[in-house]
Formats: sequence, structure tokens, C-alpha cells
Amino acid sequence: MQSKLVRTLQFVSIALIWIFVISLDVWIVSLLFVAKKLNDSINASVGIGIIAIPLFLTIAAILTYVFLGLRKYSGETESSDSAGGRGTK
Amino acid sequence: MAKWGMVIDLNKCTGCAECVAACKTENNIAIVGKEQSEMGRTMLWMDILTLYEGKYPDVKVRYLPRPCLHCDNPPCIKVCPVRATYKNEEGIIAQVFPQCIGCRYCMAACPYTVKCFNWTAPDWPDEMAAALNPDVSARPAGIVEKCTFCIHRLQKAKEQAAVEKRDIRPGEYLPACAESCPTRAISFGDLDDPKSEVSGLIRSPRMFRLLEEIGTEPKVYYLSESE
Amino acid sequence: MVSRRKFYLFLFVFLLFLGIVVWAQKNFQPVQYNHKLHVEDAGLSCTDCHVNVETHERASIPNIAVCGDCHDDPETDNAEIKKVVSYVQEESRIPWQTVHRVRDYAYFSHRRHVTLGQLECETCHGNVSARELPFEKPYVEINMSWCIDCHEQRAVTTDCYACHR
Amino acid sequence: MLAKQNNDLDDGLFYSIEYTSPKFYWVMFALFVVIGFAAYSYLMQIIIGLGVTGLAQPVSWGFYIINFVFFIGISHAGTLISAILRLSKAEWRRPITRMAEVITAIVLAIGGLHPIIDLGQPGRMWNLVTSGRLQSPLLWDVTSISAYFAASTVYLYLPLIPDIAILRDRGTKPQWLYEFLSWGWHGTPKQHHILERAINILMVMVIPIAVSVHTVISYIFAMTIQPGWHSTIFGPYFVVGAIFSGIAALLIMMIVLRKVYHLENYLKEIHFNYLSILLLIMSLLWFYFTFSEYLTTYYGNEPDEMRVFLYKFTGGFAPYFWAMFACNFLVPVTILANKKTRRIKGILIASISVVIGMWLERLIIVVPSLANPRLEYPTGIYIPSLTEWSVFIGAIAVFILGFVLFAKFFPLISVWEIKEGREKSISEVAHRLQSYLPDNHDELEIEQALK
Repeated sequence: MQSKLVRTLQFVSIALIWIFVISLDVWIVSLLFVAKKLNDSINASVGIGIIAIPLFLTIAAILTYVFLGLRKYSGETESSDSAGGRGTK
Repeated sequence: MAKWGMVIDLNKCTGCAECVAACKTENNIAIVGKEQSEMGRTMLWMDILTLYEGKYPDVKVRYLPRPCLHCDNPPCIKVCPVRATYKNEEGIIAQVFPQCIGCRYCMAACPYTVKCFNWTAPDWPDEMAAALNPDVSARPAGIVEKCTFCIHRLQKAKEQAAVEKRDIRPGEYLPACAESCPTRAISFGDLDDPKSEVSGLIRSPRMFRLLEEIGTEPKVYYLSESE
Repeated sequence: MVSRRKFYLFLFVFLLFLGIVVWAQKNFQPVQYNHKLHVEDAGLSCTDCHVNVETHERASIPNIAVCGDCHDDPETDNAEIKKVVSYVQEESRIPWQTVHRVRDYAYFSHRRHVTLGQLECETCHGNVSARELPFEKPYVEINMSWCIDCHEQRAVTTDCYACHR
Repeated sequence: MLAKQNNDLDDGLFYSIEYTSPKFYWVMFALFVVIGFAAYSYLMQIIIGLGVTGLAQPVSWGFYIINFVFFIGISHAGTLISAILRLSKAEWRRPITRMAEVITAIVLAIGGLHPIIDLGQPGRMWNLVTSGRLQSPLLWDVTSISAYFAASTVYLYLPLIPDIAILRDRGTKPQWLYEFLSWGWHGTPKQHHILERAINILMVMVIPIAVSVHTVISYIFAMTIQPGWHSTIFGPYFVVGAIFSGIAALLIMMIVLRKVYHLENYLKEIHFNYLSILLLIMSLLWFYFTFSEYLTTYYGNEPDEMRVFLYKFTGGFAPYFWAMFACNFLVPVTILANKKTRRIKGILIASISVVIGMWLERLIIVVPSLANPRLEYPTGIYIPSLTEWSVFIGAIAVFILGFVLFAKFFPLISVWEIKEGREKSISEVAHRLQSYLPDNHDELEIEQALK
């Protein structure tokens, strides 16, 4: 029961990470348009956008990769390893 | 489009500070009181710098009125994170009070130190609150403000000119400092108009600008004192 | 039984609340002014009372002299007119509540919008001539994006300093 | 089971998590009192305005900006050092990295809040979202600090997962938290592979981000044309200073935590020795940068620049300047260059001196340039008020609170990495060492001949 709840929470947190990262990127992109509209020097904005947008995406991707990977490969051993272990499962 | 500029003739300036007083009343600039003033929180959009030249006993004192210089290449607007300060089409460096978040970066970036910050909310005595200029907003605590070349006067002048279907006449739009100067040391007008008074004055050999070497291209010109 | 009592209690509270709201609405403005009556029956136009609309920054809410031109007879059945007449006789201003308010850091001129911009009153204030009660809330919520939208549509300046000061 | 035995070896590390001493509550209470007072001060600042600070006309930036730069500087301890040590396969890193990463995450959060504390109208923060302008260096900061914060918390968290799994298996409460955070880690080879891969990617990523953060912070100053700020070496100068103060802060934390949590067995003299040599190198590097920065100013002799320069060297800020010089160079170099004084006590003194010195350096960068405007104004005076001091002390209290809370829930020393060190690295290092050495052909030939 508890582990099911925990599992849901984990997936919710992955979703939250992505929402956070994507909204950050959307914000940066929207600032590009603001810069264009206000006739600011667009170079700075583009420079930051080029670096920051993929950066946040990479961080989120790494986290997702780790989280899903760990979840995926924990099941195999859980049955054999935790036989005498915890009462959950 | 006009390009507004100011010429201050130091030959005529007596250092009477009438421009400072006119500016303060015109723009509802907060009066901070003695204690705050001693801390260095006096708020002046128009200030008078006192320059001492030479050593005693041959000291010469000069006065230099200093509004915002409305640079053509202003260092302050680049750093503003929210576009509370920007250069408008007529070359006036705007300070949009309701947009300012009070980071004071523009104050730090201004080489002329013209900007003031509202350290506390202005506290008007009742008698003065009734005398505030309704054309200018009273600023809250926590924002940066500075000389606007009395932009509200330009709005009114433009509106009047539009109603009468004509262009703004020279001298119709004057900031409070220029209007009040008893010796007419401060002239104001359109720098783009070759026939205007200011365009004539800046061709004078006495013309100089403050800190010209840093390349900010101020639109406030000075005429140095002749010996 | 209990549930019925609860229901009545609820009803009572609700009606009380409703009553307060209606009462507060009714008394928000000092006089229950009827725009429709004045426009249709008396044949007035906006500028007859709001005399400064075309020439000044503020449109002017009629001061008591304007009302007094017509309402000088205290012999009337209408309670609202009686109020007006008493204001006229006392020569005191009617304490209207400002509803259409522009923030003090923004510059708004009626002349600029009506005379120069050729805007109709209805654009910002709605169909006033059909109103039978005075304004309690503005016809549109006055905020910056609303101003800017209109300025952009009509290709008027959107320079911050055109309005902010 | 073998793993079980090794766990027992490191049992002491879990003691502070599983047993709460009354001291813990006292510390928490004291911290909350301090933080409460700071929060009250800040609240008053919001109500009254920035007038409650000692800031005034030309000096419009003060403690908040100084502390912003200072705290973000400290944050470079962490991730940067731990990433470099990990990348260079320095085996002695194992007990240190976790602490360094924790410092980063906590201090970064605190430092990142300082510009908000500094705002005159914090309620208008939303303007940054709707009409922020990326051409302002302040926005560069917002982006790079949030990127660094994201990267360094992930970089703290990923190596923590196996330890969280240990806690989960030990049945430590709150069980659900550890179960939630451990993502079903059971230490299978596949999981190890995934985790190590992710850590490796992050480790490489985090270094340029960390460098960029303090470079960009220096740009806040360097992008203006003010005398004393408009300098091309400000970027690297700030980065060096940041790493310098970061190592010092890390050393202080290590010494304190070693005492508090009895980690003598894990943090040995040798760790301090190695780190303090790093500190010594940074001190020399700092001197080099300071020297170049001021020599060019002095030699150029530009009047506006010279006014700021002289204000620092002989004028009103001279006591701070020379104190900084002593704290950042004389004290650490004399203590750390001498083998006899390079002991824990000496290292502690040197580190504290460096942290103070680096704070003074931020003070010396921010205030004198503002106090000496180009035009003929009176020189500015800046005396911080009680509000600023209490927010500063409150910020330090939040830092300690963060550490205490972290230590309450997670081990301060990476248990699995220590275990890995014991089990695998010794043979690995021997093997690696062999590969560094020239292959001995003669011996090979002899061996073959013997066969």
C-alpha cells in the first residue's frame, strides 16, 4: 500500500521536474520575444538562451534517466534479494 | 521627432539654487528631513555641484547645476532588469515608476550619480500634501527616480498643440528649472532643429559636456565660464 | 426537524447577506441618479452636464450648480430629487464616489481621447444613456493591458512616457 | 553477508540520524531565535522601506549585495571541488565530497535570495517574469544561479541515493521518505552503471556552470563603466576568490563537523593536509590576481580610477584593505607554508582568516567604487544598520540550520563511496599506478626467458 503511494509520488515528482524545467525554458524564450519587442540587444538574450535552455533540459533528462533506470532495474533483484528482507512488496 | 536638450550657461549661473527648489516643488520630490539628509538621503533631481578651483587664498568657486543628463548612450538603461528605465523616441531617458523593482542597479551604473532612491515612503505634512503637483505622481518607498525633463509638461504642451492643430512652439515646453531660472542660464529646446536656441548655443566654443571622455553623449550641454 | 431548522437558519443568513449587499449597493452613491431619464426624457447629452470632457483632462462630475439649473423646486414626491434639492439649497457638493479612477502614476486626459482621439463615451463607459442607476463599478476594469490593446489597435503611441509619469 | 559487515563498520555514521540528543533541540531552538529575529528585521524592512538599512545616496549597494557575492562565492567550495576531485580520481576525496556538495546547495539557496532581500519593491518581482530583459547582467545571474542550483542539488542528490537506500533498509524513520528518495535502489550492477554514468555527466557539466556563475556575478560590476569595477579580469578574479573562500569554508565545516559528529576516523589529518595545500595554492593565486588588478590601475593612473584606488590603499577603506590583505595572504601563507603549523588548529585559523578576508574583499569591491562618484560629490559613507547585521547573522544561522537538518536525515559522509573505496579502489589504484609507470621490458624478457 505504502510502496504504491511512494511510487505515485515518485512519478508525480518526475512530472513536476519537467513542468518546472519546461516553464523555465518557456520563460527564457518569452524573454527573447520581449527583447525583440523592446529593441534590446538580442545577442545577449540569444546567447543565454542557447546555453540555458538545453542545460535545464539536460538536467531534467539526467534525473529522469536515473529515476526511471533505477526503478526499472530494481524489480529484478527485489524478488530474489529481498525475500527475507522487508515486509512490504 | 524632436530631440530635447538643455544648455546651461555657467557665465549666467549664480548658484542661487532656484532651479533646485522649482524642481522639488514641480515634481513632488520627497523632503526627507534633517536626520535622513545627514545620512546622505537627500533627494534632488536637480542638484548643484560646487567646484573649488585653486588653493587658498586664490580659490575660485564654481557652481554647476546638474539635472539628469539624458545621455544619448546611457549606461543606466542597459542594466535595468525590467525596463523601468529606457530611452524614448524623443531622447528622454524615462524612469517608469510603477515598473521599477528597486534593485538600484541603474544608480550604481550611472556615472553622474543622478538617480535617487526612495529609502522610505515620503511623509508630506498636511499643508504640503494639498500643494502637491497633480500632474506628477507621488512615488512610494523602494523605487528609483530621477529628472524626467518635466515630461508631464511636454504631454500637456503636445496636447494643446494638437488641439490647435500646430507644432509645439519653441519655449512652449520648458522644464521647471529652465522656466524658473532668474538669470536665464538654462535654455531648453529641440537639438534637432537647427534654428532653435539650444542648437545655436551648443555651437559656441565655450560648449563642453560632463565626462565627455566616457562616451555617454549627454544631451545636457554646458557653456564654460569665460575669464 | 434538525435539518429543517438548519435550512431556515441558512436561508436567514443568506437573505441577510443578500439584503446587506443590496443595501450597500443602493447606498454606494449618495443619490440614485438616473442617466436614462436625463438623456431620453430631458433630452440632455453627455457634455451638457460633464462640461469639461472635450476641453480638459478631467470630464468633471457635475457640481451642484448644474443640477440646480433644473432641480430647484422642493415640492416633489421623489425622494431622490428631494435629496438633490436639499444639496442645491445647502449649496454643498454631492459626495459622489469616484468609480472610474486612473492610478495616480498614469496620465489620462479626456480631451486627448475625446477631442483628439475621436472616441465615443461608450467605448470606455458603456451605454450610459440606458443606465437607470449610477455607477457602482467601472464599466471596464481599467488596467494597463486594456489601454495598451486599444492603443495598439489604433496605432497610437505605446511609449511608456505617453501615460506614465 | 559481506555488505552487512561493512555496514556495521560505518555504523557510527548513522548514529546522529537515528538517535536525537537533547542538544539537537537546543541548537534548533537557538537557531530559530536568531532566524526569527532576522525575519522580523526583514519584515520591518518591507514595511518601512530600505531606509532601515545604512544605505544612502552614492553607496546604494551594501551588505546585501556583498553577502550575495560572498555566499555565492562560498558555494563554489562544494560542487566545483568535489567535481574536480572526482574527475581527477583523487581517492582522498571520498569522505569530503558530500560535505562540499551540501555546503553548495545550502549556501547557494541563501545567496540567491539576497538580491531579493535587497529589492526596494520585492512585491514587484513578477515584473521579472513578464518583462525581464536578458540584456541586464542581473538576469544573467538569475539564469546562471538557477542553473547552478538545479545542477548542484542534483549533483548532491544522485550520490546520495545509495546511502538513502541503506537508511531505508535499516528501517530508519521516516521510512516513507527514504523509500521515496531511494527510487528502489538495491545496488544491482545495472543500477550502479546508470548512477555512475549520470554522475559522470553531471560532474563534467557542473564545472563550467560553476565557473560561469561567479563570472557572471563579477559582470554585475564589470559591465558598468564605474572606476574600480570596469575591469576585464573581474571574471576570473571572482572565480578564484570564490574557490578560495569555498575551500576555506569547507575546511571550517569539516573541522567543526568532525568534532561534533566524531568523524575523526573518517576525516584524517591527511585530508586536511591535502585540502590546505589547495588552499595555499589558491591564496597565492588570489594574490597574483589582486596584484595584477591593482597594478594596472596604479600604472594607468587614470584620475577617477586613482581616487578609488587611493581610497582603498590609503584613504577611508585602508584598514579594511590591509586587513583583507593580511587575512587572505599573510596569515594563510605563513601558517600553511610551514609544515609545523599546518595542523588542524592552524588550518582552522587560516581558514577562518580566509573567510573573513574574502568577505572583506567583497566589501572592498562593492563600497569604495560607489562611495567615490566621478563628479564632485562628497565621498559616501556607509555604516550598516542593525537590520543588515541581523539579516547577515540570520543568513549564517540558516546555513547552520540547513546543515544540522541535513545531518539529521542523511549521512554527512558518503557511506557507499567509502565502502567502494575499501572494496574496490585499493586494487584499482594499485593497478592504475602501475599503468602510470614505464613498462619494464627487461623484466618481461627475463620472465619470458625463464619460462
